[in-house]
Amino acid sequence: MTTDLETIGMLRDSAARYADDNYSFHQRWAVLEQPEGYSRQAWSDFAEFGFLALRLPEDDGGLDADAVAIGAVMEIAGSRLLMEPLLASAIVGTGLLLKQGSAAQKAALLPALADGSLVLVLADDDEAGPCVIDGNRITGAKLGVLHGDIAGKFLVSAIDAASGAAVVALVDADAAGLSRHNYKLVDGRGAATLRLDGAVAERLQPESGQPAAAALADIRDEATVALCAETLGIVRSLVHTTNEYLKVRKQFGKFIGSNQALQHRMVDCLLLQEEVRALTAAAQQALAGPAEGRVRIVSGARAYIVTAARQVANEAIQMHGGVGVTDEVDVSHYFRRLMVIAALFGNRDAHFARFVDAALTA
Amino acid sequence: MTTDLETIGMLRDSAARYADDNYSFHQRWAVLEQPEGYSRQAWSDFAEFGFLALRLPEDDGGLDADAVAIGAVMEIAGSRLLMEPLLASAIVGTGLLLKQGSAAQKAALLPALADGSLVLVLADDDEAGPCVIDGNRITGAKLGVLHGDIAGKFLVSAIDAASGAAVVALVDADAAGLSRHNYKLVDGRGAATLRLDGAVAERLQPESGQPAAAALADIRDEATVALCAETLGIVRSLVHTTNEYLKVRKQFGKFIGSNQALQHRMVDCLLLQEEVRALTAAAQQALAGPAEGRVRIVSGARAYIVTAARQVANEAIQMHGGVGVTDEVDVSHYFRRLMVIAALFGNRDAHFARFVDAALTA
Amino acid sequence: MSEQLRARAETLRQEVRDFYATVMPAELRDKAHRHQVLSKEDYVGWMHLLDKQGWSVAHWPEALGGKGWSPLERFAFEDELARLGCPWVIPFGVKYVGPVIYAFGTDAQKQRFLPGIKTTEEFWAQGYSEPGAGSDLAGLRTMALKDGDHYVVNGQKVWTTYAQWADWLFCLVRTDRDDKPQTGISFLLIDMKSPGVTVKPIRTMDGFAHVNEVWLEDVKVPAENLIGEEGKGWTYAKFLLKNERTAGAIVGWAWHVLDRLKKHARETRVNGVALIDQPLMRNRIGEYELRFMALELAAYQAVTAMVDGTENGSEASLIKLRGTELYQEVMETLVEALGHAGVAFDTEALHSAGLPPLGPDDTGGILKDHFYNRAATIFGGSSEIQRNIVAKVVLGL
Amino acid sequence: MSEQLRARAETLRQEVRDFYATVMPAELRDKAHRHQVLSKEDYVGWMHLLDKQGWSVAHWPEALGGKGWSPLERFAFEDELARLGCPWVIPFGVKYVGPVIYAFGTDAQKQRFLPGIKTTEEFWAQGYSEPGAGSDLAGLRTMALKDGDHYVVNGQKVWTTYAQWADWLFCLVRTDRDDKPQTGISFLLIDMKSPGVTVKPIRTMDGFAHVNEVWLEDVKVPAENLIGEEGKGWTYAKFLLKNERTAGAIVGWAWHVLDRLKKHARETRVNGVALIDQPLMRNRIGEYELRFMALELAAYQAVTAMVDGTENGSEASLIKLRGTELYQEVMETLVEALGHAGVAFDTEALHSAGLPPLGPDDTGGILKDHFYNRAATIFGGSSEIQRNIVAKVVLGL
Repeated sequence: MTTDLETIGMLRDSAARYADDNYSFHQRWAVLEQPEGYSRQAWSDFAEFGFLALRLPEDDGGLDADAVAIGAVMEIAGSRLLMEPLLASAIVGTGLLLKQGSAAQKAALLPALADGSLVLVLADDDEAGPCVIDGNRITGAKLGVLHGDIAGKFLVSAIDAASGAAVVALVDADAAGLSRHNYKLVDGRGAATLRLDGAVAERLQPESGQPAAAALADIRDEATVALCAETLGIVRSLVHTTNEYLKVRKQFGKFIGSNQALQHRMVDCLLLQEEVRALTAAAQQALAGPAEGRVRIVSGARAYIVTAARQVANEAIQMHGGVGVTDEVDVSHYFRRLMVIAALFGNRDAHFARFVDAALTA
Repeated sequence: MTTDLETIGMLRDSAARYADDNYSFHQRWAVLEQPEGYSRQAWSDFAEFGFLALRLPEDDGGLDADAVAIGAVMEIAGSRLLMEPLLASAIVGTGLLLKQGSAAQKAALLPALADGSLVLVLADDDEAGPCVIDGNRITGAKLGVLHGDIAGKFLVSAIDAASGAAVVALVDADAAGLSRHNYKLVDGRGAATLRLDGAVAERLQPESGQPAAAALADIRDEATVALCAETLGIVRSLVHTTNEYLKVRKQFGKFIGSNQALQHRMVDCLLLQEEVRALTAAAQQALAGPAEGRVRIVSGARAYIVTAARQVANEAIQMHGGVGVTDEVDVSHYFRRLMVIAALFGNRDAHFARFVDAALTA
Repeated sequence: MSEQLRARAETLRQEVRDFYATVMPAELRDKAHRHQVLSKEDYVGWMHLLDKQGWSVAHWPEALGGKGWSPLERFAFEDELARLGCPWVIPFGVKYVGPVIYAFGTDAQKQRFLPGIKTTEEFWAQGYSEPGAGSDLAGLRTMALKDGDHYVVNGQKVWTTYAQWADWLFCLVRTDRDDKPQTGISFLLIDMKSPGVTVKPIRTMDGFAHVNEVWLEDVKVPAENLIGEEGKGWTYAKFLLKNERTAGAIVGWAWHVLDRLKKHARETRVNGVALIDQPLMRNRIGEYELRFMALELAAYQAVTAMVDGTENGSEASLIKLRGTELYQEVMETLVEALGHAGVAFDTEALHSAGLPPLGPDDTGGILKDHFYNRAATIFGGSSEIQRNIVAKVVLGL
Repeated sequence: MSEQLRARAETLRQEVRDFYATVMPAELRDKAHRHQVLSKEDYVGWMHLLDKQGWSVAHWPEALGGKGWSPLERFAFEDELARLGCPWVIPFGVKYVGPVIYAFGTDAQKQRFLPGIKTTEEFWAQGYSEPGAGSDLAGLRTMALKDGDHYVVNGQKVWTTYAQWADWLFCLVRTDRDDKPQTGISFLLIDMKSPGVTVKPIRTMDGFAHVNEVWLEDVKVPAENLIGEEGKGWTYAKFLLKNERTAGAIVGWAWHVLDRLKKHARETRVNGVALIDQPLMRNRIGEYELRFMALELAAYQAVTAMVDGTENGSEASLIKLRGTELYQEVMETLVEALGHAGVAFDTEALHSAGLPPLGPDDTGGILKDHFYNRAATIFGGSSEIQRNIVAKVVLGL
């Protein structure tokens, strides 16, 4: 599964062109003001471009895209602050279904995922204790379910009441016994808390026999790498925007970019950008490569990138001055998006600890 | 035991004046080139000024100096890079003898300490395993004994073969069974490795009954605080010297101090200097105050100051450019002295860990 | 610095703690404790409360209703309030314009304005920054041209905190077109109800609009509202800045968020181990503790120098630079440690009947503080400006 | 970048490892491994060894005895040598002046000098810096005035590495008093045995004097020793800098000291626990590992851009800035972790018959490397100059 460079270029170009035409900073305001926190129009446009079928096998009309191809789209999603559930549904939800669904389950859901009529998200967090599935009834709670407010179905990670093994279960958003509390994240996207009181659930049952625990570990790493690519898009935009601002903003009679202290810090931001780029590419390769080195590179890249992006975002705001904390400039929106990214699929400390163990045990 | 401000001012002034007249950067070269690594002349001059009797009770012709008074002298020792064993003998060796010696032991040694004819240093490191004392015979090894090359006697920390309790034992430099390997430290001072093969030792036996373990803990903290004051002297000199250099050195047709990037970093050095000053004063007060808060402040100050001084020294060298790493400028000598200080009486990590435990257990 | 003064400051701290525990209304205390956003009524009530304690202008001379507090007492007072998590002492009246009026104003101006400032009967805002002149006041373009017994003011101010609530605006304006950048500036008091004054809110990351643009179009201001002399506005502005130097609140805020972080790290378990016992977090919090200790001690040293008159001019910058850096970093760590609760925007989302809470009860709204205070290194003289000043004034570079 | 090239680079790495294990004399390998200081004989022998392998000028065109190595091969070669802890490839002849001579020299100059450079029969030094012109070459004052068929050179160079060993000095001189700072500069080759050349050692912190002052007093230099045209020295100097851009050694050095640190931390127990398992040290080493990973990946990315011709000009600066920072910090940690052995100056002190050793066998002399490399962020374009250049060239500031 290696996507050819031409396809990757096409994906990047069509995403960028679409964003140029339909998702400018000001057009995005209309999206932010919607209660759902995303654009249904953009979502169905993405379906037409094939972005929602990125992960699907070619036989199902998909692209069977690799991490580099997914990263090309995620990088644009980052730089343009796209609000739609690309990561949550098209990459993670769809990806996990492909790994763990039976042929029948896939046949039932993939068409709706590809055409955008179904949003399918993973509810994976165990902060409130693990969910337990007994037969086809699931009980427990899930916090921080990304785009859980607009999902039609959930994939819920749970443990089997009898065996204690990990299970992935499909739960309808309107299933009896499911209560949901929707709320907004700081980046304007929606999320939900779920409570499951013996809600009816359907277990995913892969023909491959891959254990759910392994599939969950894989999909978490894939999500982590996709977030690296999204962050790269944000970092590149922050560096570009801020550098341009330094060339037009005047104080004390001169462009602020003529201040050597700011120049040197801007160079450091550029170095960070180049490192983020190199680490993202390495993490994408590691996903395709052998399992041994994967944890070290994926979690190392993630830990470094979260920290690097935070430094760049803080510098971008600082160099913009007061205007940097207002809604009126994109830097404040990137800042908020980075905060959310830092909280998804394992925080910095968790990834760093994982990296250190992998690196120093070798 | 609080030294009055007038006495402290007098100590500082006389130390500074002496250094101005007799210990300039170039005069110091002669000292560095001596095999002993210190100036006998300066040492006897210090005796005359009463610096060697700082710790002694007033009845013994001393000043009974507190940590602030000792710090005033140590700050000058730092800023002028005095090479003599003020810390090792006049403060630590003498101080421990005062705490743990019997009246007879003190009477026998204090006069020689005060007049400079005896150098008495503590051999305390347990890296090669603890020394064991059995009756009046001591066995073991001590690494990194500061000024051990010129000491007439050693105070050796050991454990009693029978009870396992800590003991401080007095050992003659020419005792049978003592072998010594002298070497130079990077700052030009001497040190020694000792091996004790059943060397004859005299136990210190305080009338106060204070356990040796407690006295050793106290003296280590006192040494730590004295090192903070010495470091303050070094940091102030580095900040001053470097700032002056920025005003006279030209590159690209302008004074390098006109570079904003250097200005901002120089300001950070100044902030560090002010913090080092405040922390040193607090650590001095903590020594006099109740025991509960002592560890937190003493070890916290030490950990912060070692790191701060390193940053200032690195900046000083960087801003001096190539000349900063040569023997010809004082910054390279401060840099070397700071390296040695960082290795004395517990390194940065040890003090930081001690601070964290004290601060977060409260 | 005398032992007596030191003792007075310690007593004052105890008084502030007693006030917090017994005088401050439970509702306000709770709102502050939970980092909720306060309304104008909340703030005015808070300032009234301080006035009743004799604290709102305690730093003013006794003859004017103050207590003549030393820098140490001001520091102790603000530090202690902030540590307790109290609302801030809104400075525009009592700390900024009040002292300018009593130092440079006419007797009529003193009688007219000081009582309302002391009691916060009248709410003040500060009109300094302009779109082309942030930290750089020399770029000021708002014009006030004399026309008989009044000035006609035209221009635009920006970043004006609480302009939406203000009765009065103290304002730097240019009264002479031809003068040099700094000499043509005057200090004018403008009634916000005057025709031609328009306030436009600026939405910031925290979701609120506490800062504003203030548009001034042909606003008529009586000539008697000029402070001191025409062209000396720069002098008064510098006096104001100097008067605003204790910065005790920054130390207290840093303490407060660090305390919250420790509390959260003690109460939260990850994989069965308290967060505070996990090495990465433990050493990070330890590092913050150590930096806080350095900040606090350096701040005391600085205040002592102010009391003794031995300051070198870098003290206030030191506290601001180090304090805001530490505050922002600790806040970042706290938000990160809060996990889901750290990135949920509406604080109501933290708790919903019958569903597990996203996070601890007393951290709701801390995110808004984090966003608001991302500007702490920008407003009030950015970190860059602070370093420029110290480099010039203290280091002579 | 082609797979084929990538494979060639990997093969080269293996060849270097084999060379280290089987060809390099044990004595030299041991000296390098123990961080001992090398003599001129050691270095010349080392360069001969590389020449015999065909590696000393492998980056030169094949027609001139090189192998036409790509930037990737140069990078892999230098990186691998440094990781193994080999002596550095002394660059003044083979990397610096050689390419200038073959690019801009006459046929006679090529025949005269290139063979001796390739084999290090002649030892070269670089005469760029002057007391008033470090990173700022425009301030150059050494004058070379034409007098018939020769130049008369007067001036002073400084920081001249290995001048005490050199047979030849390539030198930037001013051949015209009246020209603008950068246009009057020429590139001259000076025989160190010429009358009027005096070398004065500069003692550095490491206790050695590998850098020197070179005084030039009425030194007669044949006119045929001028490279290219008068007044174009600046162009040749820039070409030389550009040619010196792979910087693989920095990555390798960083790897090497990090490896030493890990080895020491694994083998040293403090209070019964290996240093590498103590949280502060473990996470610090982990942070270095992570920064090393970022450096290494970014360096590969940069070299790939050079091979593909898509570089933006910041690549070499990125590697130098990040590499030297990391190298110095790791070295600082290693010295600190060595305790007594870290602050003992004479390496003999580490071991004395019958006494316990101060530290591990293979770290003697590492302190001198630490001192020597404290200048790594200063020489070869200081970190400040690197940032100035990137800000201007890449960011357009």
